[in-house]
Amino acid sequence: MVIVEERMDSVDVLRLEGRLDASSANDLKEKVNDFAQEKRLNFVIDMAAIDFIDSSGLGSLVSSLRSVNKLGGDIKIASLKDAVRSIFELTRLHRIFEIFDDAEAAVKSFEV
Amino acid sequence: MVIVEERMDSVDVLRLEGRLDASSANDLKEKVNDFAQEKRLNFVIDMAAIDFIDSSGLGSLVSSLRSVNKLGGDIKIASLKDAVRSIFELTRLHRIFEIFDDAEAAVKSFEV
Amino acid sequence: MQRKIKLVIDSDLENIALIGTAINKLCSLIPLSDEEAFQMELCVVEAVTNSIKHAYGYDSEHQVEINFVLSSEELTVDICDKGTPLDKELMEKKFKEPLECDDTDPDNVPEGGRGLAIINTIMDNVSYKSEKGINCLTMKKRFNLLVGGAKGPVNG
Amino acid sequence: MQRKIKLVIDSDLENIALIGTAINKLCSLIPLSDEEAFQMELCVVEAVTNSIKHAYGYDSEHQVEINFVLSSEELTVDICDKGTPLDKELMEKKFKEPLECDDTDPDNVPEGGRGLAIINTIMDNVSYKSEKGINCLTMKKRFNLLVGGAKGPVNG
Ligand SMILES: Nc1ncnc2c1ncn2[C@@H]1O[C@H](COP(=O)(O)OP(=O)(O)O)[C@@H](O)[C@H]1O
Ligand SMILES: Nc1ncnc2c1ncn2[C@@H]1O[C@H](COP(=O)(O)OP(=O)(O)O)[C@@H](O)[C@H]1O
Repeated sequence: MVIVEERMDSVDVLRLEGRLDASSANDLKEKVNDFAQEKRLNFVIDMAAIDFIDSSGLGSLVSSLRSVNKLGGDIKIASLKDAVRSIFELTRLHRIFEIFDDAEAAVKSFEV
Repeated sequence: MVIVEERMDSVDVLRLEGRLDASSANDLKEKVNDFAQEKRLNFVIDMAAIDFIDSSGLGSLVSSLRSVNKLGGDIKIASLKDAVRSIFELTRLHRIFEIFDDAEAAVKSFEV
Repeated sequence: MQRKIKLVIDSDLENIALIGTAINKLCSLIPLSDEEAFQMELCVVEAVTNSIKHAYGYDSEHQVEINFVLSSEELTVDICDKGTPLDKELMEKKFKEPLECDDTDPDNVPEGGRGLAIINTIMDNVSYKSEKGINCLTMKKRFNLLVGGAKGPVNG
Repeated sequence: MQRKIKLVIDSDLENIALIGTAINKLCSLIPLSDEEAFQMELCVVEAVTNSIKHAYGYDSEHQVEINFVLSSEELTVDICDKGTPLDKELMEKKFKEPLECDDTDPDNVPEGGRGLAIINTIMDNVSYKSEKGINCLTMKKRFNLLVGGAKGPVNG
């Protein structure tokens, strides 16, 4: 998996590419923790280029959400492909995360 | 591989679907021979739905061409996908077969 | 008729993408929709990950073997390792746990522990056998040659 | 880093579609174009067909083993059987035969005998080894992580 970073307004957009599975789950957690240490706590995870996710990948999202929540931040999800969205629904995690059609909408939701 | 038969004017159009490889090469040869026995000697092989061809598949086309040529008939090829066409070119068999963009054009070429 | 392929990898998480990619595409040979093919990939990836994580404790010196068997109405995949076996009672317990989580507070949502429940939800039949040091999780999915993804017949 | 998967089938022509399909899709993990992936599939299918036809004489009771190894700049595939070995002189002769056929009279165009020449044309390197009853045809294709199919890096 590749993580491309971008900053929009004061939100960190992480664009993930490839497969979010057990081999890459830690990469995401570490990236979020690194930012959190710099007090950057609001994230959009853009999954437009994620072809595959499994329970380890989902676990890394839940764990990242928990750690930034504790510090007063949040993680929003954007641009899920159909198959990926269906796994969020299967595991009911679409009820835990706010999910947006694209990264821009997700970034805007932080502005309120 | 599946062979769908269709008769247009007095030409037998064989639409192939799937993979034309060593496991299906004989199916094609037998089909052409069966028709040849009934004196049906002009064929269009429509490969629009062929995803894969190998040297055994090409061999079955050459062998079919030879046997109908001997009886005064012909085989024309139609609707090659790019990857399949590239194998015809690699093996120079595009010089042995007349190749048409679609089955209709190939059928028409028999009318002259 | 039955068609069969065996896939073998070393027990390294880096190799799971190879298995997943191959399984997904192999499912295009049967009438499964793209979403169903994704789900088959997911189940196999969950099971292989479990073998690497739990049976081998992330030690990459071992092997995981996957048998993919297509018959005319059913796909059977088994995932085999030679590591510490899965406790069958734990498996049955996991199978009964609902994926549904009543709470929407992230702190109450578990980070892991969904693999076996996902497999059991998606597959039609799941069983586990540990014999002579070889452990196999076997999962089956029925499909219908007449409906489904309309990808052509199995012997295409 | 190296990623590796082994595929095994019984020596039955019906199983070749499984191998071809898996190999083609595995190539999407490296920066090869769709046409190059098709060519890799073709070479592997030619080699597996040869093992079933020539090494095993169409007897389906044996096995053909394919090792697919990805390193950062090269794909290596070897196809192994335990049947009658390939005559290396014949192989070298086939490698030198041009695919070009001067004649356009179908009667002078050979029906078969193109498999090894196709493999040798497409691949960057081909070798054959028969040792202790195990015969392996090894083929290599170099690729460039920076150009090529732009399918993302190998460790995606
Ligand atoms: N192949 C296996 N070998 C040994 N133990 C396993 C295996 N698969 C699962 N387990 C056990 O079952 C538990 C539940 O597995 P699972 O539902 O996949 O969730 P997770 O792997 O996230 O813990 C694991 O924590 C492990 O103790
Ligand atoms: N794996 C193999 N084992 C034994 N003999 C082989 C093998 N591959 C090729 N051969 C021999 O080399 C010849 C040329 O092979 P090839 O170029 O693939 O054409 P074809 O298989 O159509 O004859 C075969 O006819 C066979 O005699």
